[in-house]
Amino acid sequence: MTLSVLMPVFALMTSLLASVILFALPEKGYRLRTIINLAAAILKIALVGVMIWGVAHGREYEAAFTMVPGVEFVLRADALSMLFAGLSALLWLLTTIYAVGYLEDSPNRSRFFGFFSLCVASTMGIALAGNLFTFFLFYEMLTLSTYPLVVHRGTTKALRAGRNYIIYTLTGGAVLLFAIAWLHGLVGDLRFQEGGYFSDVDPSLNGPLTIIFVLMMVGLGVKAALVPFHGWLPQAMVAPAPVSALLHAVAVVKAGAFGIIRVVFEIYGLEAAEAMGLLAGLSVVAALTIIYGSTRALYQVDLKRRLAFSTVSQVSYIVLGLCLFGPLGVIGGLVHLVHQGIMKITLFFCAGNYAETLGVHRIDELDGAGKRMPGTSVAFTLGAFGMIGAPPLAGFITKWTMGAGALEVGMDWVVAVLVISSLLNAAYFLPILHRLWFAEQCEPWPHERRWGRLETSAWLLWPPLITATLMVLAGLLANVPFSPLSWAELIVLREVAL
Amino acid sequence: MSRFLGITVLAAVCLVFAGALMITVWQIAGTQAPVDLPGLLADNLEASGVEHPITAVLLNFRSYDTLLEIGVLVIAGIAGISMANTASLEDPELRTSDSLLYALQRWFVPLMLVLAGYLLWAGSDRPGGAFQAGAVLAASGVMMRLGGIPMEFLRPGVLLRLGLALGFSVFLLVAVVSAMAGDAFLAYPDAFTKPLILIIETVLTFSIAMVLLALFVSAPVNGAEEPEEGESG
Amino acid sequence: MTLWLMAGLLFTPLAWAVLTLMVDFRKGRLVTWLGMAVQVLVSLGLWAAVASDGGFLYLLGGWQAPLGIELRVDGLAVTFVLLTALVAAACGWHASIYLDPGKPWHRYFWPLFWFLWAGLNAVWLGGDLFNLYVGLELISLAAVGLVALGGQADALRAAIRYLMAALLGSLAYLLGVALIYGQFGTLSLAGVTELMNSGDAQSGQTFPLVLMLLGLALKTALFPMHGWLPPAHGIAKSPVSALLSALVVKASFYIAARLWLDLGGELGGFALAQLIGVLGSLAIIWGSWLAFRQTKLKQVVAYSSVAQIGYLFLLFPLTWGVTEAISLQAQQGITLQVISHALAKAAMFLAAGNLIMSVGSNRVDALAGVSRFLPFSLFSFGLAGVSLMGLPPTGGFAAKWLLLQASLASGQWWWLAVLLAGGLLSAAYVFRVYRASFIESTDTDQFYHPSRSLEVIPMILALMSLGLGLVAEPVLSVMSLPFEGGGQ
Amino acid sequence: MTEWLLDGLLVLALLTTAVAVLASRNLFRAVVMFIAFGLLMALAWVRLQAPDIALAEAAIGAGLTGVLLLDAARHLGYNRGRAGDGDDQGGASG
Amino acid sequence: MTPSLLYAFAGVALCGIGLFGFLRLQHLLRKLMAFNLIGSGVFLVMVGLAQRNGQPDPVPQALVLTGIVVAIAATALAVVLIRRYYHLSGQTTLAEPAAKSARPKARSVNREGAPE
Repeated sequence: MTLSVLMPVFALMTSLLASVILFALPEKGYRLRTIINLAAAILKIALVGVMIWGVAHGREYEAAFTMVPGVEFVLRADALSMLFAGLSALLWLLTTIYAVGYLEDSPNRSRFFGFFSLCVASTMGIALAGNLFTFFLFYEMLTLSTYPLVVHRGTTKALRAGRNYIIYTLTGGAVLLFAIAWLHGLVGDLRFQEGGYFSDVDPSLNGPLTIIFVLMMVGLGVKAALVPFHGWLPQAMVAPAPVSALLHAVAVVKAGAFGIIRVVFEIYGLEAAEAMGLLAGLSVVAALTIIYGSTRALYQVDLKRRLAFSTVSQVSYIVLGLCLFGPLGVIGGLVHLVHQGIMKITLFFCAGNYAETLGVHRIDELDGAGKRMPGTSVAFTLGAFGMIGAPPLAGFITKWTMGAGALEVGMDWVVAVLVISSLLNAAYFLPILHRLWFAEQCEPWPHERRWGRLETSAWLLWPPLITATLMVLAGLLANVPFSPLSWAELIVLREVAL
Repeated sequence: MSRFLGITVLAAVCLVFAGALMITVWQIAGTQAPVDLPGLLADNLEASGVEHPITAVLLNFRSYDTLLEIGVLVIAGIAGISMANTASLEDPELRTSDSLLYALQRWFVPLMLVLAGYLLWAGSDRPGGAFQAGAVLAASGVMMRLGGIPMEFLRPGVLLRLGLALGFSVFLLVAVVSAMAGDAFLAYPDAFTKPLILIIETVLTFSIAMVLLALFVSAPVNGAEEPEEGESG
Repeated sequence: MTLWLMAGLLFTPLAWAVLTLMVDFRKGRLVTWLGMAVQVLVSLGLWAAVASDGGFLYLLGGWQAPLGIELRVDGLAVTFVLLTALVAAACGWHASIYLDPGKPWHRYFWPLFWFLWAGLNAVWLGGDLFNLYVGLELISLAAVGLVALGGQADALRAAIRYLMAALLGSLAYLLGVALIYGQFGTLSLAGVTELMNSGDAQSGQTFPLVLMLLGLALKTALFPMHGWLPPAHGIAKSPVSALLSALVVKASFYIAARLWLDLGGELGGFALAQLIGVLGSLAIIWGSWLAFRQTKLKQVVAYSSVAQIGYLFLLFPLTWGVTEAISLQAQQGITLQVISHALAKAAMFLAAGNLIMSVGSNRVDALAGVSRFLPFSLFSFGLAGVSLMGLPPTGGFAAKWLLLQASLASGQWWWLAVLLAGGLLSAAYVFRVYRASFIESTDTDQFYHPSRSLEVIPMILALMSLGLGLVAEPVLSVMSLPFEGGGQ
Repeated sequence: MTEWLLDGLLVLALLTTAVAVLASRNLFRAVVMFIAFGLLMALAWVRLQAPDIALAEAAIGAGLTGVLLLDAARHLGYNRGRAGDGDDQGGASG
Repeated sequence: MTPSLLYAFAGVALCGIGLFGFLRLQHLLRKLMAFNLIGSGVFLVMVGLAQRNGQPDPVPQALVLTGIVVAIAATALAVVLIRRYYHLSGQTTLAEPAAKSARPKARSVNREGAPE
């Protein structure tokens, strides 16, 4: 047992153990719970940081053992997994801080934080999974651990959302399992490998492999909320704001997107997938999802619901990026995994702040909120501009890189999609900004609460400010080593042997 | 109409079953069994310690069967007395008022006790043995009970439970002692085979009779009420 | 050493049955704790011995097979012996706290419990067809006695129904044994297999095998002969339900599986194998659906047993007429399914018992808001449910995975649909319970916390079922050649 | 030949009593028939050169089972549950 | 064809008759008797088939002895259960008091039919 074996295990265990301890804590142990939460989150960031450093310097971290005859359980840290692990470790810390403030005085906190940690542990497992089997294991664990979070409020609406969520995701899981088992039966246990396996595959296998690919995309697409499997996502926004933040920005949708990346890059191989004509179909679905999500978002009056449809649209950028089949496009897709996470979590934090502090849920109630809550509103504005793709924010980096990538491989229509989508983004975000800053408050806030000097509780205010800052930094410092963009370039350089 | 149809279908099923069974039996009857177990048994009868082959099979060659079978009896006895209530022992309704039967049983009971003894003794070299003797003993007990003789030991108490378990315990002890001596479970030491078998038979007779009698007596008049898990709420 | 272990294994349950019969419930509890410790140690020892030195044949009374009774102590058998020791000890421990010592009839729980355990061990190790019959009867009568113990009319109705089904099943099995004996002149399963494979004997008859399988399927509650199971398992005391679902139904299945693997190749046929598989699939679908429809918590769990048992019968099609490797894979999958279901279902019943105790009602609706009190038992129930759904990393998933692979490899892709649909259906009924527990209702103030040890036991079982998936490989490697005699 | 006749008659009697056990409307009668069946079985065992079983059958099968059933039949009432009522649903098949 | 085989066939017929009775009859005591008939049939098949060449075979005879004891144990247990069941519910069949659904509503109804 060397350190290189133990590191990924530790990274997984921090949140797993935290979750066990949190479940065991009595409901009233607020302070201890907060300390454990934060300690585990910081420890995890440290561990992931060490691994990122190691991976950048060519170290290998891997732990494996045989679970079932013929199938291995593999935890491995490579550049791609670090991209996702880094994102989730960082955002976990911020979301935890936020959740502590958000759930102050509400019941069932022990349960909430226990499943919350479990959820992050699953995400970490998804990031570190070294083969499809291990990936699936954590993928299903994620489904189970998010269910209690979605239904946390226990209202009829929440329960209905939870039921739909579970129906969608478990069915998707079953489809994915079917595909994985079939693939395993055809070619055996496949570890994720740079360049994939099927670059020179027997043509007779093309048929089954195509079907398996489609099945996998369906299975993963449910979580990634690809149209037409996105139905659960807007409903799931009934969950508490930190949960929505986590679901939309890090855990669930990203798990799906990340799985698609893994399958395309490291099982099929980008080249082979393109050669089999698999990516063309995927890109069409992704493009449709982008347009559809944005269009639907236009018509939502509930703030969180609008953000939810925006997620539907944004996550497909990642998928679309992959399909561009060129280094730039792929980089764009990968970096959007991080950028979208940071931007979307900012927006959800802010939406939560409005709801918690002012009781505002609907967009038309937001008039004048910018004066009442300047910090939150600045963060929201930055996030919104990022989404639209205004330079020099993070979203701009993504769209620019992807556009360049599309032109590079001659898929000009993608540029059109990007432009249309950006216009739609602007169309549904700018009115909100207008209300925030330029409209006058005409009615009293539905449920105003006061937290001392600041516009809202410090626990709630700092996380969105930090993420907004990160977002600006990710855009400005895009070329600094270890920035998301440079890391994505590293991945493409190292793994996707184009 | 549907009832008639049901009967018809059921009858057809049973006929098909019996037919298939008949054919199978017929076909098997046309073959010769490849293993000659009776011959093997005859060859080893000497070593079994008893002369009567059936007793040899029951209490030596396949004694594990018998041990478990007594276990089954004891289980039935336990389940039976778990439902029992002593009140029924005094239930006057249970006594027969038939004077003929009453007279008969005065003659019969001693005769049956003798018969039981004979069967037990005969078991080692002639037809007879613990089961038959136990059954006869139990039958005489039933007669006595119908004749209204109160048998105090049949109350669910420690005596009854001791009686139920005695034969089984002795059998089990013999089995494990032989194992402790380094041999297999249930292997009798060569020198004591016959006496051990006889002892086992005797106590078994007693216990079998006890179980059967206890089951006969356990009239279910347990008035206690207890809500079941399956039903509350 | 192994001789001592064997003697201990056979002797302890029977002796403790007698010992506990002599004393009342409280003393019986103390005696039982000691006995459970002994039995677990002996089982572990035997398991370790077989794991290191391989299986062997144990001659009872020192007589060889056709004449005497041989026990075959192979990897699979000791695995089940160990499983039984663990699950039965857990149930016994739970029962010792759960049952009310004040009820006079509860003293009879212990002897019946020990006899049941003895019967299970006899079946796992049995290599003699008639001896297996006696073992089955021992189990059935003890189980019926436990269901009926101190019960009211409904419990008795369930018990009688169970008894009738069990008796009919045993008779069908015995009739098959009679025919086998008539044909081969021997009762040793290994002997019959050898005769059949050597070709000395004239070709065997299928009907005896069908009869035995039919009887055993009835005792295992295979669809459509499952009617007796839910009432009996639903109405018994929770520790008893746990024992019945986890172990008792597995005993008859185990015999059926051994018969099939030894004789099925010669006597069985494609149609028979497929038919059994189809019945198993119907059991999965129908059982899950009925479980979903139940209003009472324990009935949900009981019907889920019907469904989970259905999976076991996929063994038959997946091992007939396929290569060794596929057959082995299927056998391993089924073995894992048996073990994980035993652990998960025991955990589920025990947890359900605790929950019922906590909320004072058996209805699923009554669980509304329970999750607010964070009862440990709800977690145990949930974890066990994950295993039943066949989600990773549980033993249920490992089993399902192996079965998926076996169906794919054998070209019998139609079982894939069943396996996947079964998982989703079980998710439906498990999530129904979760969902109920998350409902926020204001009127759930009454909540009774059962004692810690009651809550810990199902959790241990559930965690074992969960962890089984992670250690499936070592567990499977110990039963090196499942279902095949290890010691010859 | 006489042996065959004897065996044939015995088998016939066995089957007849068996049918009578199941078909008789009166429960008490059925039990009596059952006892008769047990005794015939004992004879059959003698014919099968199995005196041990014959003894056991006479004592257990006919004697004890009979008494048990008689007692139970008396308890449950003779005329309850005639042979022909209800549908064909068995305890096992439900 | 030997006399033993004749008895084996008689056993087959008994199994068929008994099975019909077991599945057909509702009254529990009758069911129990049908069970015993099947049992006798099985025992006859066991011994009759094994002794088809006319020679007595002690092994199946011993098995049948064991079987008879098991059968009486089961019968006796069943009788006790049936009697208690009758005592508590006044029923002699397994018919559910309230149709087949698992609803507990109608339970009190059958309670009132208590005997004696």
